[in-house]
Amino acid sequence: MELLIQNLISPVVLAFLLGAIAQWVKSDLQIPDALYQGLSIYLLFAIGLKGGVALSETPITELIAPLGVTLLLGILTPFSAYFLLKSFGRIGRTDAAATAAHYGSVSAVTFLAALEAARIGGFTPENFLPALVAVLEIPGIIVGLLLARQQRVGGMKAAMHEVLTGKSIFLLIGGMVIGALCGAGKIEAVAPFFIAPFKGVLCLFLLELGIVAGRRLRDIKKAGWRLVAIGVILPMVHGLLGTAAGVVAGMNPGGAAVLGAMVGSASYIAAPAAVRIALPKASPGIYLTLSLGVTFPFNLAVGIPTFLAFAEFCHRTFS
Amino acid sequence: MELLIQNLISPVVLAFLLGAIAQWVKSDLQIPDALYQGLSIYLLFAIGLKGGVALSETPITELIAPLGVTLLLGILTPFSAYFLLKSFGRIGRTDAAATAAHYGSVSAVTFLAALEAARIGGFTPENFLPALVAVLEIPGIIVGLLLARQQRVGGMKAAMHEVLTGKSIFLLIGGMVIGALCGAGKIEAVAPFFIAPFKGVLCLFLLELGIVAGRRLRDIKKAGWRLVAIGVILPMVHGLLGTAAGVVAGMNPGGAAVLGAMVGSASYIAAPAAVRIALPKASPGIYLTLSLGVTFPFNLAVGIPTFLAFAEFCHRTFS
Amino acid sequence: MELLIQNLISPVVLAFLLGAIAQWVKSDLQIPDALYQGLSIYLLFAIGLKGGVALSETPITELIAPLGVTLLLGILTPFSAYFLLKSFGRIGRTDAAATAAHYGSVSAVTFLAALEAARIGGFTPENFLPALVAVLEIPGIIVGLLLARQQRVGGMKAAMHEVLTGKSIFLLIGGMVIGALCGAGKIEAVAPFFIAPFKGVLCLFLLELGIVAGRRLRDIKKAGWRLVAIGVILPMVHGLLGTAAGVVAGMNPGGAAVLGAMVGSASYIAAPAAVRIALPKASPGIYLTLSLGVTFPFNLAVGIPTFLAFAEFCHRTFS
Amino acid sequence: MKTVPLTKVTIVSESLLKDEIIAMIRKRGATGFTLTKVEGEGSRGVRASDWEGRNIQIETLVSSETAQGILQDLSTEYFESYAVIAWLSEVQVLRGEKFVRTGE
Amino acid sequence: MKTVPLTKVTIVSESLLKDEIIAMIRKRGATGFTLTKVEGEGSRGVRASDWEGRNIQIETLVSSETAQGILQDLSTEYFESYAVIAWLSEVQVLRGEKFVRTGE
Amino acid sequence: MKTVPLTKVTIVSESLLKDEIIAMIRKRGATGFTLTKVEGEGSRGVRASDWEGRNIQIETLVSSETAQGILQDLSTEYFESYAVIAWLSEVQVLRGEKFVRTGE
Ligand SMILES: Nc1ncnc2c1ncn2[C@@H]1O[C@H](COP(=O)(O)O)[C@@H](O)[C@H]1O
Ligand SMILES: Nc1ncnc2c1ncn2[C@@H]1O[C@H](COP(=O)(O)O)[C@@H](O)[C@H]1O
Ligand SMILES: Nc1ncnc2c1ncn2[C@@H]1O[C@H](COP(=O)(O)O)[C@@H](O)[C@H]1O
Ligand code: NA
Ligand code: NA
Ligand code: NA
Repeated sequence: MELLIQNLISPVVLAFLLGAIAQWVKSDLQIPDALYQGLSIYLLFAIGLKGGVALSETPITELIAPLGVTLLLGILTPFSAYFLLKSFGRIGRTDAAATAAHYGSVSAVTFLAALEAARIGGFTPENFLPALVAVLEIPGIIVGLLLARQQRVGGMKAAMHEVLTGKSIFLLIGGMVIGALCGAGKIEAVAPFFIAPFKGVLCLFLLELGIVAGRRLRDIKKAGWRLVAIGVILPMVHGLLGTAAGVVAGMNPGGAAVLGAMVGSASYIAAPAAVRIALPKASPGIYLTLSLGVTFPFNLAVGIPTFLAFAEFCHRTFS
Repeated sequence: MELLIQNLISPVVLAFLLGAIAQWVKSDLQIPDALYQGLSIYLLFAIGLKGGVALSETPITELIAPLGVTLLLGILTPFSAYFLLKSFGRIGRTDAAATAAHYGSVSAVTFLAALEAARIGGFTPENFLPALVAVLEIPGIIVGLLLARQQRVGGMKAAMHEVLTGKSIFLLIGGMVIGALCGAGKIEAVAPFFIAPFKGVLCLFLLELGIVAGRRLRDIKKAGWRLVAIGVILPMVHGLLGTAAGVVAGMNPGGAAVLGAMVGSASYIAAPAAVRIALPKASPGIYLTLSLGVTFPFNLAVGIPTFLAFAEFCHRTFS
Repeated sequence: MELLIQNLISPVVLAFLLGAIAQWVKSDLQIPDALYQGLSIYLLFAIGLKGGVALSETPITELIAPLGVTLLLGILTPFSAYFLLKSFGRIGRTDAAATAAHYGSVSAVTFLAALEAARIGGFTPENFLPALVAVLEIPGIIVGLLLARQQRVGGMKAAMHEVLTGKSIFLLIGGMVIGALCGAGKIEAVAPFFIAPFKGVLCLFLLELGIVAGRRLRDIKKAGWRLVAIGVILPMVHGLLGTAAGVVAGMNPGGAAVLGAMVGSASYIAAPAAVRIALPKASPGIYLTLSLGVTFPFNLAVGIPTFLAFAEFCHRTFS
Repeated sequence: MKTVPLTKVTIVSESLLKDEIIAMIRKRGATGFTLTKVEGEGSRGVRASDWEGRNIQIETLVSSETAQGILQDLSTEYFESYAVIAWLSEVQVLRGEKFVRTGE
Repeated sequence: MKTVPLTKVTIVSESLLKDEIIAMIRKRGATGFTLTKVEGEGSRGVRASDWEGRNIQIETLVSSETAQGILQDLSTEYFESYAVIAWLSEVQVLRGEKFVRTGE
Repeated sequence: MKTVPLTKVTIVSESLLKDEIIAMIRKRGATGFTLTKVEGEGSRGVRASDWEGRNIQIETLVSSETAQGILQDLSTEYFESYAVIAWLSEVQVLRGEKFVRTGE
């Protein structure tokens, strides 16, 4: 409980809340489009850089288990999401598959918030985690799209191009390669721009995300309680699973909890773009509302501290 | 005099001048709209954060007198402005009231420039000053609009919504609440983004403001010498009054001078938006030209150093 | 060779490459227009500021020789470029003159990359170099336009206004004046924004430049091998000449090599705007492709390390 | 392709009025609109605040009666005090049926 | 001045479709286009992702046959599943000859 | 509502020409204009400098004589060397009187 409140009172979480309130009181506060895109580019590239430096310093043997576990979860979670959405959620095949693609993928911002919370909580998550984000981003989307069976003609190919060359994965991997090639020494020259102000930029980004999510909140009523419940159940189930898997893979509690948050999160950048192209008949009203309007704030407020507590518990129990 | 020149030769003042020159030589230099808005959002949110942290560390008893004095001046100054504008300025009721609303409110950038000048001059203004900005912003606008008597149907309500939920006050107060809740410890994580680069961002912002003011300068001739004179008299009178009141309220010389600059300043963000909605028949050619084209540069160049000198004088005399 | 590879593996060069790759794989990565312009404004103003501070600390006697040499090269290089383009390149008078204007002027980003590479390589280039950029920027353009002989009616005048009041030179000189007036002490207040994050911002800027250059790369085939060869020969010849001249003028090896890179570079900001206005019939397909698509990447990858090595060689030989 | 003749109303105004104008055209029966950020100069050349951003241009495809209603409101509510202009043009709309609200 | 009567096709769509629509109109014979970033609301009010940016508006000057072809493709390919609308208007184009591809 | 038939001139050009074109249409009698930042591709596909920003689109409501004058100037001054296109359309303007300069 203490941990929960400590987690909530942070600039990042409060900035998100402020954005949602702005929307609620009908403030004319808006982050200009160009700035929003600039912030995203900055964040993704910066995560990549940091992760790349870490990768260049991590022995490959330490990476194998976490990478394997992440890949596995990326393939597994769309299935669990799909069946829950179809059975309990009572929505059609296409909508269920589209939404499953989102829950199979990962939200980079949830990852960042989890990392932040872990550090504030005194944990020491591994530095190679951004590499896991890159690995987790794609498989879930592919599986989700395949579950739909009837994509648009040429849609699967177009969607794959969209995902692989899309800004988000491109910048993340590009930054990672640059970070790995340059190493800590050379990256230091750009650290005052890419590393030091990072959390502040994240804070501003969450202000905007709060505004966007605030808009989505209005659609929650339309979604119905069954879907909202799924938006809470899925991150919980996937998140605890991911955390446990992380501990099993030998990660330290902080890293395992962050992996949990990643697995429990739903993409709202890469997945929507791919799904909209391959499955235009799926309703964005469902998948965007769930991922951005329900699951993201849930993870921010409740999920992350829970995974941290659970990771500590697992760690104490099993080792 | 020394102080005056020292004040003029600062990156912030010179950047403003550079912007005005750019307009004058017809340079194609322009700050893109999105960037300008981004800078404003950053500055307002950052002032709020810093102010909020300070508030959380200031005992309430220390705040009462300054807050009271500020509120009083916020209600008083639109009246003095209104009567001067009507009698000496010879303009109609609506225009006078509209302009009075601007002089009753406060310019956040003048506040920042004053703070900066005070610190460079070796003063130590109180940290809670941003809270006074928030308090001073609104009452003057309300009083000004009421002085006009005949607002548009529903105009007063719309204007109040505009002011209260407008970006500028929303970000300032939002940032303040976040700063107060998080406290110095947690805000430190975002300090490399919101605190350290602050003055540099302000410098860039003033470049743009110089461009905008440069455009207004052309309209000065149209305004006539009476109005221009008022644009100089009002900040002087209000500013000295505000400084004296600050000293009386027990603030230190630096803080009192900054309060003076705030009281002497005229809003050009919150007030114009509210006035345009509630009093569409008032001429922006008058109120914008005076507040941005005359009073702002006057305060930047002459007002602020004068208030600093006067605050020191008061301080030495009365204590 | 070692130096060459060391130079290539830097965040700045790799970011450029990443941008070009983004274009090549048809990624939808794009730096929003407003951000791109914001970055340029930041970079130019920041170079100016730093240069201005350095100027205020450099005795005038130390400046005379470098300034003279720079001016001379700015007048000489458009001629050499023009004749090579007409004879070997086999293009018309107008196109040759237009392109010569670009090679006579200077690319600010090449300058920055060279400065960066010199510092990483352990050199200590002089601090007053930004002043040389300002001096080198204009004469080449004038000479180039004069070589064309038949500008548009009023075109030369319009082009001069464009160059002199154009953003790029205006910000550079404006920043320099502010830096010189304020001096190191006062600039320190804005250093966390304008100095520390500078290299990181440059890195982001090169990402965008890579995207733009990537687009130009497609046009290279159309340009024909003769022109591409010239795009490599000119920077080499001018660059070595500039480096030697720098050594002769008494600059240290680092400074001489950076001067070489400047002289060898081709403008793609100030010159294209001026040329488009004065010589609308010249084909941008030629001058932009050469300067941005061929010469800029060539200098980044090969030119700069070569000039550094050559500067060291000259220095050891002649002193 | 079958198209439906409709009236396109184009409104250029200071951006302050954005929400009010959108509410107004909706009330008058428009089923949607497209908004562009523009700059402009006219007889007044006035912008309340640079912080508010530029002018806006709103285009809406409507029936000719709805168009008349919109012009009516613009004329009585905004024309005098604000920087607003408006014009109509005739266009052929693909699947235009969906832009005309029925039963209202 | 001599002008040529041409048809202007205006397409407003979610920005995701940008590349596809441009390829389509090119294939149908358009010699160029002008693209504006716009915002909009309609019956669906859907944007796939805010990260994708706003709606786009594409205007292209073409012959009336090409215009029909473009509407045809829009109607069969995109109209049902995506937020797309389109309309035609008649305009007089300066040196309009250059916008009609000949011999293709 | 009473409307006045006027001609809308739309000019799309590289943004470098912004000031020149605005001065030209003013001289020809336009009382105002609305400017949009756009992107575009045409036969030339040329932008002098990305630093200069995108294309611009200028729309101005004028009398038909003024429209002819503007086309004339565009045609002789810019059409050959720059990426410029222009077209006319007929529109009905609310309170259109104010857009026609009298006594000039
Ligand atoms: N003749 C015109 N043609 C096109 N747009 C115009 C014209 N006159 C005014 N405008 C637009 O309408 C806005 C308000 O005009 P005004 O009320 O005359 O100041 C201007 O900012 C322009 O965007
Ligand atoms: N009646 C209308 N007038 C103008 N633009 C419209 C209209 N209806 C829809 N639009 C535009 O078309 C887009 C898609 O509309 P829809 O498919 O109805 O959601 C909207 O986002 C608007 O930009
Ligand atoms: N067929 C067309 N339809 C609409 N806009 C066009 C067309 N052709 C050219 N344009 C616009 O005019 C600009 C210049 O065209 P051009 O001179 O053909 O390169 C382009 O960048 C486009 O914005
Ligand atoms: Na997931
Ligand atoms: Na005041
Ligand atoms: Na050169």
